[in-house]
Amino acid sequence: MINLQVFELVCFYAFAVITVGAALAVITLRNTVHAVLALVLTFFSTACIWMLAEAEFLAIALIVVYVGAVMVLFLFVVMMLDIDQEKLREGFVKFLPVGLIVAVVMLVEMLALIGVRAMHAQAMGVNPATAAGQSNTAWLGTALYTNYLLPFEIAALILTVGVVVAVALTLRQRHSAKYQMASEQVSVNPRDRIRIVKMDAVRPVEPVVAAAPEQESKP
Amino acid sequence: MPLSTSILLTIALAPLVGCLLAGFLGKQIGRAGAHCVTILGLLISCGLSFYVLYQIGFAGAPAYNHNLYTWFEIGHLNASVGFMIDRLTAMMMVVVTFVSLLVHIYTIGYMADDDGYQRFFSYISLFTFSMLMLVMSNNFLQLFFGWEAVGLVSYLLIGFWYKKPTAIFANLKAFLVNRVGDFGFLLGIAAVLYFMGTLDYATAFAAAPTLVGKTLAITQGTHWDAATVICILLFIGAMGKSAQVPLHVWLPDSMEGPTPISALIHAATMVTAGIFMVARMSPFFELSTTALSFVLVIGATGALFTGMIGIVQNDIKRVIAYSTLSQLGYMTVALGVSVYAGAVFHLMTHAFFKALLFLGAGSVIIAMHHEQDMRYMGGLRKYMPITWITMWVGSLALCAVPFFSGFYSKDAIIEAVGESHRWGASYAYFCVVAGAFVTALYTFRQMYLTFHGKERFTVVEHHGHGHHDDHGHHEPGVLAHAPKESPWVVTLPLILLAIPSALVGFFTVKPLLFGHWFGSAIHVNPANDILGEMGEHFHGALAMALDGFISLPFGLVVLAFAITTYIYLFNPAMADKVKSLLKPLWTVLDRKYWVDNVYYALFATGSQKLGRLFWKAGDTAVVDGVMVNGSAATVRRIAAGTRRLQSGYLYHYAFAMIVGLILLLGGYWLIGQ
Amino acid sequence: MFNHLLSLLIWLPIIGAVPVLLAGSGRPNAARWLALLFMVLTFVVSLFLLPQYNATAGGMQLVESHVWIASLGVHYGLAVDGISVALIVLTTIVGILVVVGAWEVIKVNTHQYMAAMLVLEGLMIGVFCATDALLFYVFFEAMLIPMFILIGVWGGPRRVYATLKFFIYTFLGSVFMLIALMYLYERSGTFDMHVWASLPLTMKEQTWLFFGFLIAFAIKVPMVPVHTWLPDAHVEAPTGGSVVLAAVMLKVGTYGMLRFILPIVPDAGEHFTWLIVVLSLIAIIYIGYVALVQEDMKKLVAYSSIAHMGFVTLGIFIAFMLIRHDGNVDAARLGMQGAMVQMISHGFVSGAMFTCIGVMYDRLHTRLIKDYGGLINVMPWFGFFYVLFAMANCGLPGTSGFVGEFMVILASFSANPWIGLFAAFTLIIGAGYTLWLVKRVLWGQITNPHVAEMKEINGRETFVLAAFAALVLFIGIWPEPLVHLMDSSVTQLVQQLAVHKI
Amino acid sequence: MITLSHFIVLGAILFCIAVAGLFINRKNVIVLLMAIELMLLAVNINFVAFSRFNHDVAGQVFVFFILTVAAAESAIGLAILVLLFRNRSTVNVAEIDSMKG
Amino acid sequence: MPTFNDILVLLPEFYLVAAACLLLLLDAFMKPEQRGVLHWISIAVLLVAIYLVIAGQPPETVTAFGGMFVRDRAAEILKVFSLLSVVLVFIYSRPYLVDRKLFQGEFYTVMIFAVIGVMLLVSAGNLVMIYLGLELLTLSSYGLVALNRDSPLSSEAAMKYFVLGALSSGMLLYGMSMVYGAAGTLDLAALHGATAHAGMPHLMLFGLIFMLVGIAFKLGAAPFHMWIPDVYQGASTPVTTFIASASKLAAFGMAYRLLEGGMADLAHYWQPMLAVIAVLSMAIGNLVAIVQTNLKRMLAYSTISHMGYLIIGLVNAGPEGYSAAMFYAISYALMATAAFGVILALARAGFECEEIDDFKGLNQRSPWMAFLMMLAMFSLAGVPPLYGFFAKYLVLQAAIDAHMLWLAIVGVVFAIIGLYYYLRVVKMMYFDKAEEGVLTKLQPDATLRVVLSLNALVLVALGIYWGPLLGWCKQAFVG
Repeated sequence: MINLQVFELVCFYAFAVITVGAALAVITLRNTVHAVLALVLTFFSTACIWMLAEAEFLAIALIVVYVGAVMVLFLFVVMMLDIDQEKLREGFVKFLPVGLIVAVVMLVEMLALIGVRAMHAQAMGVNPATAAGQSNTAWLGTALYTNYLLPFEIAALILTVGVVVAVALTLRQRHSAKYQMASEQVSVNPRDRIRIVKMDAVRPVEPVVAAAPEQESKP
Repeated sequence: MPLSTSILLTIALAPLVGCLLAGFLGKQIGRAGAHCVTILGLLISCGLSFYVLYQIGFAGAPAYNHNLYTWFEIGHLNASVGFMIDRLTAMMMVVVTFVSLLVHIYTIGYMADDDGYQRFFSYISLFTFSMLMLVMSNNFLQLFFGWEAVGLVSYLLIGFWYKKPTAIFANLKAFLVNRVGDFGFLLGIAAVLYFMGTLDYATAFAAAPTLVGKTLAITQGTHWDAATVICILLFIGAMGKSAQVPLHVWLPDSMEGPTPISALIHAATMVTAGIFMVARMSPFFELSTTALSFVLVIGATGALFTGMIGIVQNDIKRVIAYSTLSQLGYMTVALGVSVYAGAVFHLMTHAFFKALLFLGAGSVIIAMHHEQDMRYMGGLRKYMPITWITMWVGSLALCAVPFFSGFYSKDAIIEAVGESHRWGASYAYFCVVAGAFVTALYTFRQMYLTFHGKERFTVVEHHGHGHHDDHGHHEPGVLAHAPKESPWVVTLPLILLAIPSALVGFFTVKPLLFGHWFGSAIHVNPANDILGEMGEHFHGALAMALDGFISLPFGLVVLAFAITTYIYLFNPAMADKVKSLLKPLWTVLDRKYWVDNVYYALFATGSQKLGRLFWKAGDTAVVDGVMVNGSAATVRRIAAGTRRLQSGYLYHYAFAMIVGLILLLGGYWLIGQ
Repeated sequence: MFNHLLSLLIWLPIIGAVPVLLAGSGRPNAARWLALLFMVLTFVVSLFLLPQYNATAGGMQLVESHVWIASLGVHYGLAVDGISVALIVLTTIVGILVVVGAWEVIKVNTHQYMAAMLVLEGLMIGVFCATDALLFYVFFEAMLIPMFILIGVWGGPRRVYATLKFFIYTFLGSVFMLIALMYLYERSGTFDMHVWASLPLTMKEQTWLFFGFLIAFAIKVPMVPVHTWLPDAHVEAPTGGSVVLAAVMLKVGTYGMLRFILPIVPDAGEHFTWLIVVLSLIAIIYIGYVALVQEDMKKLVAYSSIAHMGFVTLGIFIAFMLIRHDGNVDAARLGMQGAMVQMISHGFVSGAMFTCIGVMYDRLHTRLIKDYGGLINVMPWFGFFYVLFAMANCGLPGTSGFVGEFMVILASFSANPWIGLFAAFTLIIGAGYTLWLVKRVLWGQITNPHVAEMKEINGRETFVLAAFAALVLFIGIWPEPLVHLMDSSVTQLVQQLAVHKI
Repeated sequence: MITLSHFIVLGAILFCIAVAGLFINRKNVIVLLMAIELMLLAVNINFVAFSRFNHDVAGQVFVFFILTVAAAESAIGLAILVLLFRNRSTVNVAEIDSMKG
Repeated sequence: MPTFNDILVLLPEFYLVAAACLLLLLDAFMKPEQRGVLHWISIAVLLVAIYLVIAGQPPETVTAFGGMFVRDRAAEILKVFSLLSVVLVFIYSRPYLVDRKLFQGEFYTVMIFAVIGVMLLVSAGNLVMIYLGLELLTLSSYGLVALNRDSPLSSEAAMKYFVLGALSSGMLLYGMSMVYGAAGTLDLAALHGATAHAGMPHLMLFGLIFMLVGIAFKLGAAPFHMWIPDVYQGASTPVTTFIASASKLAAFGMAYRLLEGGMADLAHYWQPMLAVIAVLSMAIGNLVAIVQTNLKRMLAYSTISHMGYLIIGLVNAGPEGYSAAMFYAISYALMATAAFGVILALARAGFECEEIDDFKGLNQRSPWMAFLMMLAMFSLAGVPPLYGFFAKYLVLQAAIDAHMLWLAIVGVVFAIIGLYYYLRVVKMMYFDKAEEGVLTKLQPDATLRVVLSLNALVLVALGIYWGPLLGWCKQAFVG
């Protein structure tokens, strides 16, 4: 048993280090594509940590939803926008010390206030799903479709809004694009295309007499 | 027969009606209409005043004291408008309405060509009304009303020729200097109210003895005698109105006004209001010898030193004006030695002869086409004999030559001062005696310069130049027409005034001075009753006049007469010699002791400087600059600074949020520990 | 009708503003006549107050009280005492004169001008009627809006600065009063000023409340050193605005003192009487000197307003000294009554002075003294009125300006001779700045050729000035009706002063 | 033995990194979006841990919703990003400052 | 399990969801020329929703879906006014949208989604519901801000809004996770009495602080206000109006739910924190507004300061304070719709009328609009007898009631500073002459004019007679 606990701990630390390292990489890497990939790594290792916490469904969902969908979207956008990498580095180093200090101060404050040391004694206890005699997924599902039905519906609404807004913002009729409109081509009227104009055979001479003397008077 | 309210009301209101008619309907009723209604009003008023005088003074009617209506009533304090008519009042009413009536008549001639004819009549009628309200009042409030109202009219009349820069300067000056006096006067009234709890004369006078021993806490440790405080404050009012040193500076300048009002207001009536007031307040003044000494010294100083200025004046009206100052000083001196009756007596005689002198001077001025400088006159007696004679009557009265009315009043005052043992009396005695000499000097000098000697003007006939110039723009000493005697409307008042100037003293000296004619109207402590002592040596007006010939003052008058006669009749060059000989003294007098200059620098310029300092440093710089606009600017600066926090950069925004979070956490952390 | 007389007085002009506004900019004459109609109606209604109000009985009369905000216990409470009646009538009279005075002068957006005036009048009457503190505050503040517009739209070149300064300054003061009101509400659970009058408060509370009220009212009055908005506002305001501002709005400040400081925090009031007295005396003397050197006529009169209002505050607070230290009830009443009379009188006198300046401004379009001179040559009738009002301004007996000053000086002297002495300085300084102004404007030769072209006042202007003159003279010659109207109310106020609340 | 604090500390560290990423970042907006994802991840770790610790399903349900919402949020965020790029031709945070003050 | 009754409780919300989806479909199948109908349908939909909210109002508080959803008086009032403000936004924005070729179905549907978010948020009985309601609202709002697709400012604003909004959601969630960890429940009612686990005494408070950040952000209180000016300015004016009105009501609702519903036990901890936030908001909002030249941006800073005042009401942490704050939120919503309504009424294609200078001389050109704007400005400034004054008055009174006299004093001091910039707008309209070339013509839309007039006049009406509204607000919290 001890070995298992130790193993879990080692695993936790390993994944935690990867998570933190990858997270740091996300915010520091020059190349945005690399950063996205680092984020993928963060998610991945976090999913593993959640496995350790026996939240299997969420761990899988994280990978499926994030790594599978969201991150791909990110990558897609990054590629699409073709961002100038080098220019974006300016100023980073200058503000780094201040940023670091603030971040560290915040971390210290948070940890101090949370009372990490007191929490250290708090074991995680038995898995509640197991205790209920269910798998994690069933346990979660039951709650989701009973007590949390209303939030669940609202989440659906939010996704709808997400779709509507995303479409409304990005869908664009390109006025410059040229399409063939078959129906219009077919229903065209010959008179719209050709106009027969009757013209005089000889062009009438324009009266330029008035302007002539002026020109002559010039030396 | 007791006086009826309606008669008194008529006396007061008749001039007011005249004033309103002439003032508001001036255009409609025309020039003649204006002088008719006002003179009619005055006639009524004057006639009834004589009736009142008769009733009160000779027919034994009781004194009248009734309220007309309540001005306001707060708790126990009742301020009313009402009349108190006793002998003092009655006498004043006669003097006022009589002189005023004559001045009205005189004005017809004097102002004949002036554009503001109706306005002038309106003003002088208004003045008469105001003066009557002043003298007829039965309480301090109404007294103050009249007091200020005559000041207002004086202001309007001095500035009657409002285009003249000097006139409008003089009227402002007159009003302001008077206001200084009023300032004290008002405080005096306040003190009366504080100690007496009433503004009514009768009640206040009755309660006057209770003032004894009362004090007013000036500072923590200083307590002043109540009566002294009241009297000095009231007297400050009198100093303003009656042009006592050092508030005398306005009176000479007031000569910028037309001559009739110089006669009426600045000689006969208004300026004597202060004297009247102090006499009226005698129950108070008798309580404080300190205050009386103060009055005495002030009066004496004025009597001598302002008179001296008269010697060096060249403007015919200014000489008389300084003479007025000096005579007012005499009256004040009389008040100071508790000879109230003497003061009032001199007030009356002075009213006649000084009005006469002014009107005479006016007559001369008409003749000289509004030239007032005596250096361009001379030898006028042959052109205007009536004026010449009447002026001499007035001058002799002024110089207190026995038998003339001025003699009786002035000599009595000089004698009373000599008798008095009050603090300052010896100084006053010196002043009044020396003053007699000075009076004679400037009076005879004036008469000689004006009517005698060589003619110092030339007559150049101008044709087609008919416009009447009352501003003296023309070349000095050049006249368009030869001087001629004034019309009857001018000379009649002169004659009518010359009679009392000569005679009134002889007939009234006994009752007024020694006969206790005023009765309870004037209160004198037995201990201060100098007149009573003098009365024991009084053996009739004739004897008094005869005694007068051998008195020191008359000797001085004769001396002065001799000197002036020599200089101005026989040796005109001497005048300049004397002048250069006494150059320093002459300068001092010519510059009027620099009082005007000091005042101007101190009060006019000083106030402006102070005001500008307050305005610029206080209001503009400190209050507005620092407090108001300063705080606005500070807010704006802070705003401009704070605005920069909103840099537009997303990371700054995020940073601000994080900092906010950290601070909240930190705050809680600190507090939580 | 008499049950709702006060409501009628307040709302008649405010509702009247609607048709005036509807007249639109295209029909200025309709707007003028309508405005005049409503002003006159209001005036007539206000006249009913005089017989309806029982001056002998005193106290708050013609009471109207309806629940306004039930959950807070706020009432729509109206009532008047003698002082209110006097001020209301003052307001309605000034209202008419202002409308007539602006008849041809306001050419742009006449309907808005008239409507603003009507609204302003209603709100001012509301201030004088309110017995509920919150209602009072609402009227007190709402007044600012129309005045802000009046100055800002029809004012002079620096009107924006002036009107903003006016608004913010006044607002600054009143919000502190709001805090004080809220505190009192917390203490008492009501906004009824009558209840507050008998609410016991500790000295510390009273002190804070005192300063809360003081800053609001001192700015409104205005007292030194928070007075600088007034000259600016006056200078830039259109004539009508200046008239209303000086004639009525300043009184709201002193009226507020009567209604709040005196009954509610009398002990603090007593304790700080010295402060008010000193500030009042500074107003009288210091401001007098400042007025002396002004180059702009309106500014001069504005400063003189401050000085005159100094008498009002002096009169009110001298009563504290008299009653608490000396127990001199009569003198206290005299001082207080003097302050009241001075309020009314200053309303007419300053209104008239500003009207005069407006008359000149309409002709020459300048307010600088140096541009004038010798006006009497071309406008003698105007000169007559001008001198009359100038004399009233420097407190000449026989004019209303004298009565209040006289009473206050007398009362101050009773409290302390030195206070009386300093107060009496106004006789000299007041005369100095006023008559010097008259000298430079009215007298003398005409130096500016444009002055020579100035026309004598027309019938409309004569009417306004004559009305002012009549009122000024009436109060000056016979103040007893006015005094009697306010006497019992003043007596009650003075009695309240004597009550210790700690 | 893995205790609650392990998760919470990890969550806190991730949170701080995400926060730091938001304001240290001077590059493109995409990184900001990613930092936000990180932050949500930190929150999720907390919830998972507390859910386990509290023997309560609510935490994990919450995580489920957060994941859902975060997906929609990313979609909208990226849509806005695209829009921004179209309009401004840049996604550099240092250049997006046309509104300030 | 949910019953039919639960659904009845949520009838207005469900109805709106259905209606929104229908609108979405309608929009998709409608010819562009006929889209005008959508406008009226949307308004009708919302009006019906208002009716449903009012009509279905249960006599006392009811909960549905196992406490997920709370329907009480406070929620009803907030919903009614949110819906009302969206109706106003629709009415005001039609000409604006048509002019700018922004008139599309998405605007209406997304905004209805947003208001559904508001309704859910103010009725939330569970942290999950708070989060989801909030996200529904904010995600829609991001979309709305960005909807003006060709405007660089809009997309910049949307980006800023999005990133900061997500950050604040992150913080809120982090706080929720901590609270959950401490209390072991997400239910607000259960949280109310929950005690923290032994050994982790600070956890709950720690979570509270993070949640406060979320609340403050949503309200737009300093120092979490940075998004407000940029979003107000960048978003198209109709959207700004929405964010300033319904969104603020929602923020108040959320604050109320979290603070009173969940964290009332910790009131004495969050009171001082909120007080500090209130002071900062009033200071920054009022100060920086002074130097603005863009009216929308100025109003944004004014929002910040107003939220400071609203928070003063919350600081009271009692029924009086909440009712005052709600009163304030309603007042702000109405004032903001009126102010932005005037901007919308004056804007035309190519002319946003959002610079303060654009209002110069408005009184000459359109006196009625100037008058309405003046009412809005004075109301915002808190000058009686307008509604805004009484709102301010009540929150200040609440501060005094909570023995925080100093807070009330700070409040009034900043009110004075704030006065200046409102007056400046009035000054521009009334005192200045119109600049050459700026020819503001009033939108000819009669509905807009009538409704806008009503909207502004309500500020006067509610200023004169605000008793009933206050009564409702009080009822909502007293019991």
